Amino acid sequence: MKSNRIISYMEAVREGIDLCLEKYPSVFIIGPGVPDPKGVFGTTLNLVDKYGPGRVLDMPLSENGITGVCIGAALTGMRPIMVHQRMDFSLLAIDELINNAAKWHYMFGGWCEVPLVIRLIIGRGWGQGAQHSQNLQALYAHIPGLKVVMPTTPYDVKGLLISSIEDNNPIIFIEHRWLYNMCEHVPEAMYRVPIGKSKIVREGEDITIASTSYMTIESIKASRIIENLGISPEIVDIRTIKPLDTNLIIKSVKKTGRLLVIDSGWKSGGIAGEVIASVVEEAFDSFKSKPQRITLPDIPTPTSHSLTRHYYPTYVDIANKIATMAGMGTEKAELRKILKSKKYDTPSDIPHLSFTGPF
Amino acid sequence: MKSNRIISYMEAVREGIDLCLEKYPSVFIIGPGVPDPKGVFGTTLNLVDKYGPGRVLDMPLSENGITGVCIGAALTGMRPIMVHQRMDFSLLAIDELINNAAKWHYMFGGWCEVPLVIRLIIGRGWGQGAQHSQNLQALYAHIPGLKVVMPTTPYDVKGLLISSIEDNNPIIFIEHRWLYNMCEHVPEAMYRVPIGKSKIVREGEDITIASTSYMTIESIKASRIIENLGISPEIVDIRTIKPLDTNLIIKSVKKTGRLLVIDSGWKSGGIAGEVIASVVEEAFDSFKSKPQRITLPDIPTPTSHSLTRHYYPTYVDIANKIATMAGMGTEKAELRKILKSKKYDTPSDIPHLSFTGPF
Amino acid sequence: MVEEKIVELYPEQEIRCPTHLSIGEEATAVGVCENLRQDDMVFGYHRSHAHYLAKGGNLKAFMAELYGKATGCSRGKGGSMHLIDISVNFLGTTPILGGTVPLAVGAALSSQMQGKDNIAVAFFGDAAAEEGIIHESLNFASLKKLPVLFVCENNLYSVQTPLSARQPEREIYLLGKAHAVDSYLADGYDALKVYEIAKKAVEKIRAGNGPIFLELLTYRWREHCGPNYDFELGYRNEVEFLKWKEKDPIKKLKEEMLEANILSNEEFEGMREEINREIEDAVSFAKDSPFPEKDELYSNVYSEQGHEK
Amino acid sequence: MVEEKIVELYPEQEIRCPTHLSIGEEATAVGVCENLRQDDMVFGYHRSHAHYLAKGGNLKAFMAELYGKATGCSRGKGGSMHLIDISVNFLGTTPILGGTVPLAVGAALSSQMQGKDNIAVAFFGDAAAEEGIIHESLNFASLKKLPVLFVCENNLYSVQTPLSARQPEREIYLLGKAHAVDSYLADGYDALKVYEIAKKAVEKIRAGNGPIFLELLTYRWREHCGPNYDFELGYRNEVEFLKWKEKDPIKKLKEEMLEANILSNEEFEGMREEINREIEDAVSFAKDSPFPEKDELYSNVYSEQGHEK
Ligand SMILES: Cc1ncc(C[n+]2csc(CCOP(=O)(O)OP(=O)(O)O)c2C)c(N)n1
Ligand SMILES: Cc1ncc(C[n+]2csc(CCOP(=O)(O)OP(=O)(O)O)c2C)c(N)n1
Ligand SMILES: [Mg+2]
Ligand SMILES: [Mg+2]
Repeated sequence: MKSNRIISYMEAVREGIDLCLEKYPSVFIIGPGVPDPKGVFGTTLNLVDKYGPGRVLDMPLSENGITGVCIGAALTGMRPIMVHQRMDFSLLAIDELINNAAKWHYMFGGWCEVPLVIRLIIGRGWGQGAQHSQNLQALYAHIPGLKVVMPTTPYDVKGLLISSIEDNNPIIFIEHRWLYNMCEHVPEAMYRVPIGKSKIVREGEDITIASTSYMTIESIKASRIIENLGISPEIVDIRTIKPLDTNLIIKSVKKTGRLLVIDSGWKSGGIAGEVIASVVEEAFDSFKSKPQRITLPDIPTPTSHSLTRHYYPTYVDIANKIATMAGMGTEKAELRKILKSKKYDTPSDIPHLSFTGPF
Repeated sequence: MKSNRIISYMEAVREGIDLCLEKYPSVFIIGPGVPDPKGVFGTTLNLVDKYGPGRVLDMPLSENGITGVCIGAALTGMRPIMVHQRMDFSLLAIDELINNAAKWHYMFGGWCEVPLVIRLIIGRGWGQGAQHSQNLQALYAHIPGLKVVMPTTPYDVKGLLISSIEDNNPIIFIEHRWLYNMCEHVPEAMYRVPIGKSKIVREGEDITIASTSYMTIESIKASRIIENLGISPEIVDIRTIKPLDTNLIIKSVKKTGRLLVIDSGWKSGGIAGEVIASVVEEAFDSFKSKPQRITLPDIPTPTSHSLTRHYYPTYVDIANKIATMAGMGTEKAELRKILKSKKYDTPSDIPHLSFTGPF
Repeated sequence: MVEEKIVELYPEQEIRCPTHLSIGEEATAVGVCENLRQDDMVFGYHRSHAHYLAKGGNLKAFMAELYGKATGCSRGKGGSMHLIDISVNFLGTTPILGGTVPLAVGAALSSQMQGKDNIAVAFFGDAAAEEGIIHESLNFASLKKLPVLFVCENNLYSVQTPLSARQPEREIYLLGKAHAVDSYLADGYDALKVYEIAKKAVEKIRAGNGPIFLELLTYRWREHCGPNYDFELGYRNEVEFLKWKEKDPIKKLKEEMLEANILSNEEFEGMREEINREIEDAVSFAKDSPFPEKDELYSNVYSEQGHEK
Repeated sequence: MVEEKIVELYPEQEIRCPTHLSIGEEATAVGVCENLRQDDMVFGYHRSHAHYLAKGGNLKAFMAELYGKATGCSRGKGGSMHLIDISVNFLGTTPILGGTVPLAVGAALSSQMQGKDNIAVAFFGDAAAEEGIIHESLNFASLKKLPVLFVCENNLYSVQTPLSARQPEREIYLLGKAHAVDSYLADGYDALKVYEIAKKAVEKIRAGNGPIFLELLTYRWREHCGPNYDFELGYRNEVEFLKWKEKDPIKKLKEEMLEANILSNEEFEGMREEINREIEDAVSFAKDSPFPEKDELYSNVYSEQGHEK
């Protein structure tokens, strides 16, 4: 009985939580608005009706304190899931996450474990501005003791969420808001996608694109354009950025000789640079041309959509970069033509025209 | 009247603060223990006697709140210096630093400025353990709107501190505790060392070493050993890690063809990787061998000195790495001999035998 | 009225930023700010249109900011949640809960250090009062006896979550008391009452008696963010809203003024017309203004200025 | 006595980690922990040798931890500031001020969710009470009526900074009250008094009445960190110390017990000798134990375990 049920990323997150709440009495979920009628962009909708307010909890606006509460609960037999509607808010809790959650297992010689999942949603669009749209994954990926995953597809988000809830370490689980409406086939049962493994989402010969989260979608879009010009990119969805799995990327670069890393965060000190450094250290001799990255510029997010248009790189920028890296000469004019017609086909502050928020 | 006065790093910090308090009525300094009889490892000693408790302030243990207070004061005409005796404590204040201080100038379209210096002291040694010895510079260096400096020498620390206090942006000013007793000639007058410029501290031909803070000292020690074997390293002290100045490093790599980056922080997502990525992007064709890095392993700091011995890389590890990178064959045996005799010449938890803390 | 206009305009999808309306909560902003001098310094939060306007912020620059225009008060880089007008010492609003409260304390510290007699005001919501930073701010302000007024606008909700799901049963103003700060609870729905209590508070603070904490009870009419009503969500019911609506602070003020013969019906209508004109002007200004150029993206990351040496 | 031994041994430079002694503050630890069951859960802070021992933590593992040995309670990865003994539910100490307080609240949440009747205790200092996280912890514990006892050990100082430079004039326990938590101030220098008040508190909490906050006044004899006295620094004077020393809680307890004929002088000396023997054993054990091997550096960064599926 093979089902071909198609559901959205948002629904896949919700289903993963639902299955774990059902299976494990030790799991609970807590966050501002978790049991409310909007249910954290739909990802916790109605769970309170099924499991009650004792396991599906709202909370005071006390990010650091409640993170500590979750750590304490995790140390004493529970498996909390905590959620922030914007990744930016987790900065208020970074003390507990870095000083305690990440280190507890190590600094007490392995006596205790902190099975804790922190769901962080990256905001984007509709003028979120400097404090509501940060892509802070690099901060967490720097910290030993944390694991950091950034699932891109509905299938992966469910499988990785279940793996994360079952893991005995603190997991930073990063969801990009612009992925929420993406749909694909997702099995109804409980299944796992392993933490710490990247995935090839498109095989190709000419250039390796390693990308994170929503930028993998833009990469796929770019590859659809670029393949018209006879260039065949291989796309690796990094998925886990801590511990970083570079095996597939290195293997791919050995084949293609070119590497373009694309991350949704800032350039300096970001994930993209780390990927480049790690691959160059290992596979320096495989490169036909210098590795490159596409990221946000080192600038806080502006609010006006006239500025975000230039702030967020898109598949157009990616296609352009690929063309340059693949050393295209005259064909470039042709690419320009294709791209020119597309550059501003949707506003820069919504993922597609049918998306009406909330953001 | 050229003075050749020799003072320590600690005294140089104190003198920089003293001169600025004297010159600018808008400058004040605040932090736990600032006016106390130990004066933040000596760096604020007796300043309260000279300028009074209105400008040399102790504070409640409220890192995030007082950081916000300093931002508010900076927005309204003051130039605060805030100090944390351990960098780890700044995690409690990272919300105000990243969400507000770094962005205020940008997100209000340039109307306001935040002239604020945050002094962070990196702890090391004598069993500081996982929560009192973190090298978190990579976190701050990722954030647009912050500037991050890591002075290595007494001369630089004074000049960079004065530049930082005079700068109208929030500056993360990082001092490594193991540099405090280093002495050199430091002019008595007010002088500036520009933020955003790295410095060549040893010229050489065969390999470029780019390093930060205390690791520059270990690099210099390593080069003294390695030059006995006829290898001549060029050492660049990075000094400012945000915005990162790669000019000198790139110029040097074009000459040497080899790059070893050494940072006091963790490997993954750290400064060293960023430097490698930035240089490779620009000067890929200049490399004779793959760039490498020496950092802390991705592990929280253990406490026992029997473990820190293996945790912190030293000039011995650096010398070994240089020898390997420079492609030494048989001479390596000779290096091993030199090094072997040195590996454990001092305990791993104090900078030198005469150093008696406090840590 | 400004915000009613936003309600009208928002569906045009030209105001493209999260917009938290203060409709229903006007009395707290007006009642407090009427007591302030131009050199008094105000910080707000995500729901601060009313504070900006009550402090005398420029209406045109405000409207242009909502539209993301180069002429906006934050040059299009801020939007509805990041308002500023330094000409009237309205020093900024941000949507990180509690984030601006210590900034107001810092502004008060500046005032004290500079020997001035201007004061600072921090507006924040009932949920922000759950953030530890509020306590850190209160403790420091109390310790240093700083000239700062804390104004907690308690509208009973944080987004769709009621107070009872977030705080134990006790009044919020008691938090101020615990830090030895003079603290009061008042009806924030009555502009005159707010004015009176704020007047006393501002005078006391200005005279050097240290900080004061006001908890003002109020109510938000529209949804948490956006122009609509949201009773269909079921987290609050319309009956509750209608009870509050009946006490409409603006209507009440108008009636009181009419009764007391401070204002005639004609004058009132005249005022209404004039304000309407101003709003129309501001909207036209906003709509006609240019968007920021691409170059603007790159400016203001760092200040190029430094202290003169 | 354990700590007096540390004072004696520290100059040997074999205890190579920051060590904050509780000498003078023993009564709070003992008075509280004597009321706890083994399944009650305790979290401490940087000055928690006394809490660890009072909760029944293993003395040998403690001493070995100070020496950085593989047999230490944290296997040498923790040191004096990171003590744990899960066999007696002493769940950990850390030196980030306030950092463990919400963890105790979380442990209490577990107890409540699991339908147990064990309680959690958070020890912390007077300076930690200035961290916002304490308030966030109090608010949540109060909201959910969690079985947690907050114990603030007020020793008047944070390192060399007196309370008066950090908090306004009011008692710390009032912070608990502001969050609708039953809160009491008591002499933390009298073991019996602490025992009595803690007994009532623990009983009340265990009966499901929600959290309680105790402020216990006490005094640290030695320097903030390390084995010496520090009167020469001048931030406090010896007269102050001598006044407190006179009231020495241990001496007092001994005298009271002698008077009440609960204890004879001989029994007392016998106890002292036995304890001394235990301490000598622990020191020998620590000194004789091996250091952790290099491999230990790499283990425990991540737990390899997962929930059984
Ligand atoms: C630190 C932080 N956490 C969470 C949020 C998400 N958030 C935005 S507005 C809001 C409600 C705040 O309620 P309150 O402070 O009472 O102000 P109100 O919206 O009722 O005016 C929340 C939770 C935030 N902006 N900042
Ligand atoms: C978050 C944080 N800030 C600063 C410090 C530095 N520090 C270590 S111990 C201490 C004194 C704490 O005083 P208190 O809480 O009263 O405990 P006591 O040492 O008096 O027992 C301070 C400030 C720290 N450990 N953590
Ligand atoms: Mg509210
Ligand atoms: Mg104390």
